[in-house]
Amino acid sequence: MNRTTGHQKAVAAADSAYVLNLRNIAKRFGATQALEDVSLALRAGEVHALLGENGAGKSTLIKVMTGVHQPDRGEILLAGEPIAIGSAAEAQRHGIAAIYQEPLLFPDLNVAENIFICHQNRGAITDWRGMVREAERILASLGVSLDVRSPARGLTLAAQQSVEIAKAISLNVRVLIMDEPTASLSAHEVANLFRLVRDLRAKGVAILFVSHRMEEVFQIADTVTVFRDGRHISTRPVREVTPQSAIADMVGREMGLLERRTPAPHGEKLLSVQNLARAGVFEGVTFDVRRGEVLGFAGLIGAGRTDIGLALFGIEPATGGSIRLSDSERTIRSPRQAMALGIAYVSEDRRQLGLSLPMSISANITLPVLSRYLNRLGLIRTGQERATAEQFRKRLAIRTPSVDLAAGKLSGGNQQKVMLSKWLNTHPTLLILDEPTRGIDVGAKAEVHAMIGELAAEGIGIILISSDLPEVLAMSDRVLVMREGRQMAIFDRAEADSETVMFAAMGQTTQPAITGAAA
Amino acid sequence: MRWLQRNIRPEQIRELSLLLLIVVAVLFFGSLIDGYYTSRTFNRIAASVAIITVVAVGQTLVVLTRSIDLSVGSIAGCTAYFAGSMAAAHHDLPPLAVVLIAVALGAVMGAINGVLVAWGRVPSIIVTLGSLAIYRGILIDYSGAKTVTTDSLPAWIVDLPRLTFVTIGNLDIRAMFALAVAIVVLFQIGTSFLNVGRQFYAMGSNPDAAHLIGLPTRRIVFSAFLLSGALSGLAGFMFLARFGNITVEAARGLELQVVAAVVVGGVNIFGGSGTVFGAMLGAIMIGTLEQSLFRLQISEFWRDAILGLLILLAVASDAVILDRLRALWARTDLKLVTRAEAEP
Amino acid sequence: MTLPPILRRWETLLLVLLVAIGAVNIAWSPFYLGVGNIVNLFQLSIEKIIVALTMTLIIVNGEIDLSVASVMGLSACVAAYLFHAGIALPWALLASLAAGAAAGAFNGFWVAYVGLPSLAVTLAGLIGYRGIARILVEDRAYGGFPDWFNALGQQPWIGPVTVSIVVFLVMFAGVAVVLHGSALGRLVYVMGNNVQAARYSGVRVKRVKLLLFTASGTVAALAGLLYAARLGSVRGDMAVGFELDIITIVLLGGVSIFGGSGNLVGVGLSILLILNLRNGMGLANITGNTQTSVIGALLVLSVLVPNMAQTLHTKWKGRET
Amino acid sequence: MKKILLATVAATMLGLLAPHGASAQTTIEPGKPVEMVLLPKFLGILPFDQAHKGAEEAAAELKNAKTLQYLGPTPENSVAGQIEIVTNATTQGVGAIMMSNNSGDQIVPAAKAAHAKGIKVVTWDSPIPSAEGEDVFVAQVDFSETGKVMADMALSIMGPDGGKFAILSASPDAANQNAWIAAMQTALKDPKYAKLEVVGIVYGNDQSEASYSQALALVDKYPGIKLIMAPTSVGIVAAAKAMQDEKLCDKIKVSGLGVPAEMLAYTKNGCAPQFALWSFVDLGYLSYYTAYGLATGAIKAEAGASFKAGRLGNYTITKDPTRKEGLRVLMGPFSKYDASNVEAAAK
Repeated sequence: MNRTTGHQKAVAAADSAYVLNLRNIAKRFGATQALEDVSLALRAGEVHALLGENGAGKSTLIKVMTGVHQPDRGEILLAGEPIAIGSAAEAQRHGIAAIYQEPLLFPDLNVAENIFICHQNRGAITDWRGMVREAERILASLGVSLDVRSPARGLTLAAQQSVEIAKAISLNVRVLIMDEPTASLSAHEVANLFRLVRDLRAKGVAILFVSHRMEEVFQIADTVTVFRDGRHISTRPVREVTPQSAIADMVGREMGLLERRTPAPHGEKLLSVQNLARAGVFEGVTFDVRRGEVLGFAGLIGAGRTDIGLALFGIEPATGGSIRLSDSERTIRSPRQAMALGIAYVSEDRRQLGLSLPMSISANITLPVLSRYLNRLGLIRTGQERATAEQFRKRLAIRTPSVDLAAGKLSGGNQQKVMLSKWLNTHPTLLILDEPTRGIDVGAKAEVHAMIGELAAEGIGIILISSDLPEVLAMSDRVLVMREGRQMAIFDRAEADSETVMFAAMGQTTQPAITGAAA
Repeated sequence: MRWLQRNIRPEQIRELSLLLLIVVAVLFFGSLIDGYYTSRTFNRIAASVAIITVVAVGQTLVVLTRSIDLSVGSIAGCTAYFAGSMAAAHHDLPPLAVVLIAVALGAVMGAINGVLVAWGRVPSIIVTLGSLAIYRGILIDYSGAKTVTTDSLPAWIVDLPRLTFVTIGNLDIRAMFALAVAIVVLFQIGTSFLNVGRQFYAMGSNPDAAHLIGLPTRRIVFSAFLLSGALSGLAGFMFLARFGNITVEAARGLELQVVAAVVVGGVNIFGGSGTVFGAMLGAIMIGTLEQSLFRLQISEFWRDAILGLLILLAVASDAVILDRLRALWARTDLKLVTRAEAEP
Repeated sequence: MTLPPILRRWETLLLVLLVAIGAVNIAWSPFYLGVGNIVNLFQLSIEKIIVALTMTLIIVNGEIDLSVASVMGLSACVAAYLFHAGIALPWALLASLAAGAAAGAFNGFWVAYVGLPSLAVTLAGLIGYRGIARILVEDRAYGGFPDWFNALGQQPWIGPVTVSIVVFLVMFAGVAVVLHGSALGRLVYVMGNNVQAARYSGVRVKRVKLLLFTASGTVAALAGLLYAARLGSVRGDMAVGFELDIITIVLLGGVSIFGGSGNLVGVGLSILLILNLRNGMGLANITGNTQTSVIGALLVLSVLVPNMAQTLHTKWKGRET
Repeated sequence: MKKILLATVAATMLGLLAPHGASAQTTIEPGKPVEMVLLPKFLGILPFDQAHKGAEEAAAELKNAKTLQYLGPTPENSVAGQIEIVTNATTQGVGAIMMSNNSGDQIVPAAKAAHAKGIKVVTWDSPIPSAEGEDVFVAQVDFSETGKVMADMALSIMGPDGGKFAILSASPDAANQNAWIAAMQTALKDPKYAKLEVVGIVYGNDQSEASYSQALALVDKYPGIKLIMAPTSVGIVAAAKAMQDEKLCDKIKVSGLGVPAEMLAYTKNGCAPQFALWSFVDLGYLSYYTAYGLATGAIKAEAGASFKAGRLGNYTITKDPTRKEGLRVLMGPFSKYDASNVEAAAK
C-alpha cells in the first residue's frame, strides 16, 4: 500500500466507497455485442437493482462478475484494487457469490452439505453435527424450516432457492448477486427473503438485485440501474425513479426502427384453444388464431409462453383443455401428429433444439419431411434436396457459399433463416415462431420480419413468441400476455402499446397502480 | 409412513431391499440344498466375495464420479503376478512389503488411467478398455507367460486364506474376509465423514456445479482412479494368496463381476449416488448366487443369465422405482415450510 | 469452435498409417503380399469386422452395444442346440437369427422406451446372453454340422474369396448406402448429434433406436453363425471378448464415442489398418497379447491425440490474437 | 539326469516298456535349417514351458540354425488364437508346426491348409481327434495306460473299501483329457475297482480360479466324495489348494496328473498323496526330433518308420489305436509320485 503513487491513492479514495467497481466492460459473443462499455459500481450496505429486458446484458454482466466469462475489455476493481476473476473459485475467494434463478445444487447431497460444500477450508473431517447445527441456524434466520438432512433432490424450487441463499450467507460474502431470486417464490416467501436481504445490507454486504418484478425493486432497492441492448442507460437513487420512468428506460428504444406491419386479411378460424393447461406449468389459456393473423405472445422468460408452443407441437402435450383445429377437436401427443395437422414450431434454441449444427444446410432443411426426398429404393435424392435448399436460400436470402455447408458455420441470423426454411418446407398452416430474432443482427432481423409479413399474407396463421416487446408490438395483430403460467390479457392491435403490455407482464393491471418505494 | 420418510432415505430403502433379497435368496437355496446352513457355505461365499468387494469399493468411487474403470481385472492380474514373483524370489520380504508393492503397483496403473481421463479428457470407457488390453499385454510380455506356482511362494502367503481372524460359534471369520470388511468400513467412513470423500458425490451429482463452485474436479476424478487402481492392487495380492498359482490370465473378467456388483449394489451408473456398503451388498448378492448355484446340480449354467437379469433389474429399478420413491418422499414431507407464523 | 485440421483429416491420417504398415509388412515379410495371406487376413477376423459395421451405426447414433460378442455366442449355440435336437439346420439357422434379433430388440426396448443407459443395458446383455448360451450348450462342444454349413465359413467361393468375405463386402456396401445415402442414415447422424433437435423435428427417435439395436443383434447373430461355420464346432465360450476389438475398430475409424460423427470410409480404413497390423505382427511372430495391447494403445491414442491437438491448437490461436 | 533315472525306475516298476523297437533305425541328420513353431494349448501353464525347454534342448542338439518360435494364444482366445497362429505359420511357409491342440476338430481347416503347403504338422500332448491335417501325434503315454494309472491311484488312495470320487477336467473338448477319462472309465469296469464310483465330471478350463471354484463345488454337490481326480496339471493344483484352504484334506484327497514342482507341498502334507505325470521336457524334446525328422525328410509319416531321438533312444511310428485314423509316436513312460520321491523330482 505504501508503494502506491499519489494518483493511485486518489483513485483508491474515490473508489473506496465502492466494494466492487466495474469499468467499461465489453463482451461480444459472435455477432452479438452482449455488453458495450458498461460500468457499474456496488457500494457496501446497499441494494442495487439492475433492470432490463431479456437480452439487455444483465446475465452476461453477472457471469463476468462471477468469473464464468472473461470480459473483452474493461477492468474490475475490488475495494479499489484491480482484480482479475479468472474462475468461479476466484470469485468466491474475492467474496463474490451469486444466486441464480436455477439453483446450482447437488441433488444427491443433503441440504446442510450443499450449504457448506464451498467451504474448502473446513478441514479434513466432515463435521456433520456442526454442519447440521449451523445449517439449521442459518435457515432459521431465514425463517425457513427445512430438514437439513434431506437430499436436495426432492426440494421445491423455492426451497432450493433458500438453500442457495443460505449457502451465500455461510460464505460471509462481500458482494452478493441475486439473479431473479424471487421468480419462483410466493409472496410470503418473498417477504422472508427481503427481511434477510435487509439483514445482509445492515451487515455491509453489497447486493446486486436483478428482478422483473417492479414492485419488489421499489420495496428493496436503494439504487436502480437500467440496461438496454448491452448498454448502460441510467443509474439513479430509487427515490428519483418511478415505475414509469424505469420501464421507459427499459423499453425506450427508437420505435421508429420497427415499422408496424400492414395486417393481412384474416381468413377462417384455424386454431381455437380453450382452457389449455399443462399441470404445474400453465393453465387457463384460451385464444384463437385465424388464417393470415399474427398472434403475439408477450411475457417474461418463464411465463409459460414457450410451454404453450411445446404443447401445441406435441413435445410436452397439454394435460387439460381443448385444442380445435379447423373446427375439429384434436389431441396432439407427438410432433409428428402436430406436423400432420399442419403445425410447425420454430424453436427458440436453435443450437440445442432447432438445428443439427454439424449437418449441412440442406440436410437440416429437409429433415422433418425427409420421406418426400426418397427415391424408390429409399435413398435420399440429394439433387432434389439441394434444389429445395437452393430455393429457400434465394427466397430467404441465406448468405452461404453453398447449401452443403454445415449449419453450425453460419451466423446466427442465417441459422435462423435455415430453421425457418426447414419449417416452411413442411408447408404449415399454423407456424409457431419462438424468439425468431433472438441474438441475430439488425439486418437479418428485418428480413425475418419481412418474411413474417409475407407468410401471413399467404394465409398462414402465426403465433409469434418473443421477449422483444417492440417486435411483438410491430408484428402482431393481437398480443396475448402471459405471466407465471397464466394468461393475463389479450390486447388488440390498437390497445397494445409497450407500457400496457409490460405492466400486464409484470402483474400490474392498471398503469398508475404502482407508487414509489414501499416499506 | 411419516416416520419412515423422516428416518429412511429412498436410497437406504433400496439397500434394505437388496439385503432382504439376499435373505430370500439364502432361504431359497437353503430349502433346495441339503446342509446349506453350515459354516462351510458361509466361508465359501465370504471367500469369493472378499476379492470382488475390495475391487468394488474402488469401482464405486470411480462410478460415483460418472466414470467407469474396466481395467481392474488386468490391474489385479498384474499385481498378483508381480507381487507373487517378488515374494517367490525374496522369501525374506516382510509381508507388509509384499502387500505395499501390490498396492503401489496398482496405484501407479490406476494413476495412468486417471491422468488420461482427467487431463487427457479421454472418456473413461475408452481409456480403461484400452488399458484393460495394454496392462494384460504388458503382463504377458513381462512374465514371458510363465506361472507363479504355489510352491515357490513363502508359506505365509499360501496359508493366508486359512488364517482365521475371529471365530464366532461355528463361524470362522477368515482374515481375507475381515480385510474386505475393514476396507468397506474404512471407505464407508471416508466417503461419509471426510470432505475429500464427499467431493466424489458432489462431482458425480452435478459436475457443472462442482466446476462452478470451484471444486478440483480433475483431481477428484484422478484420485478415484488412483484409489480404484490401488484397491485392485490389494485385490491382486488377495488373489495371489487365495489361488497360489498365478498364470498370466489371473483375474481376467473380474471387471464384469465388479461392475455388476456395483450396479446391483445401487450405485448409480450416472454418478452421484450409492454407497460403498451398497456395493458390498451387491457383491454378496452375486457371490451368494454364484456359490449357491454351483451346488445345484444343473443350474450352474444359469448363473450368468441370472446375473444379467439382476443387473438389468437393478438399473431399471433405479430409473423407474427409485425416482417414484423420491418423488413420493419429496411430495409429502420435505417441502419448504416457512415459519413466519412462529416468528415474533 | 472449428476443429483442428487433424480431426478434419482423420481418414488421411489412417490412410498414411495404413500405407506405412503395409510398407513395413512388405519389407519385413515376403509372405505378406500373397493372395492367400490377404484372404487369411480378412478371414481370421471376418466376424468381428462384420459386426463392426452395425456397431458403427450404433455408436454414430450415440449409443453403445457391449452385448454383441455374447449375441454371437448365443446365436451359434441356439443353432447348434436346435440342430442337435433334431431340427433341420436351415430352420435352426433361421431361429438363431431370430434369437439374435430378439436379443437386440430387448436391448433396444430398455434403451429407447424405458430410457436406460445403453452402457448398463448392454452390459447386462453381455453377461446375460452369454448365460443363456451356456444354459443351452452347458459345457459341451457341438460339432458334426453338415459339410455345406462348414463350407460356408471355410471353403473359397469366388476364386480364393470365402462366403464370409463376400458377406462382409456386401454388408459394407449396404451399410455405406444406408449410412450415407438413406433416410435412416441421416436420422442416425441427426440423433447422434443432438437427439433433442431430432425429436423437435418430428423424428421418431425411439423407433430408430429400437431398429438399430435389433439390426445390431441380427447382424451379430449372423456373424456368430459364420464363426461357427468357420470353426466347424460350437462352444459356450465362443467369441468371448470380441466386443473390445469391435468397438476399437469403430472408434479408431474416427467415430466419436459421443455420437454424431464419423463415416464408413474411416471405419473401412480402420478395419484394414487393424487387420494389416495384426497380420504383420503375426507374420513377425508377435503373439496375440502384444497385438491386443498395441491395438489398445491405438484406441486410447485415437482420442487422446485429437484432444491434445485441439488443446494445443486453442493455445496457439490464443497466442496469435 | 536323476529325474530320467527315476522315471525309468518308475516305468519299470509299473511294468511299462516304452516301444523302443528294434527295427532299422533312421538317424536324423543334424544341421539343416528348418523353421519350426512350437504351439502350446495356451500360454501361462508350467508343463508347456517345460515342453518348450525340451524342444530347445533338441534344437541345440540338432544344430538347427533357425530359432524355434514358441507362440501361443491366451486361454480365453485359445481356439481362434491357435487357428490364427497356424494360419500365419502357413503363410510364412515354416517347415513344421508342433501343436498341442485345444480346439478339437475346429483346427482341421487350418491344419489341412498347412499340410497342403507341405508343412509338417506334429501334434503333441493333445491330438486332432479326426487326425485330418496331422502327420503324427507324439503321445506322452498310452491313453489306456493313463486310465489305468488313474484308476490305480484312486484305488490306492481310497483303499479297498472304495467310495465315490469326482473328476475335475480341463475343457469339455480337450481331446487328451477326454480320452484319458474314457480310458479310466473303461479300466474301472474291472472287478478290481468295483467299489470305486465316479459321481461327476466338472471342467475348470485349465484356469486356476475356475478350477478352484469347481473343486469346491464338487465338495458341496457330492458330500460323500473321498477323492477328486484331476487329469490336468492346473486342475490338480487348484483342487489341492482348495481342499487345503477349506481344511478338508483329511476327508477328501486329490490325485491326477500334476507337475512335481507344483505338487510338492500338497504331497508332503497329504492333500495329494499320489499323482502321476510323464516328463513334459521329454515330450517337447521328442516332438522336436519327430517334427525335425519329418521336415528334413529323414523320416516319413507312415506306420513302421523308426528313428533315434537323441538321448531318449529309438521310437517307431505306429497306427494310433486310440483314434480311428492317425499315426502316433508313443513316448512313455509314466512316473508316479508320492511323498517318497516327489521332493527329488521337484528339484
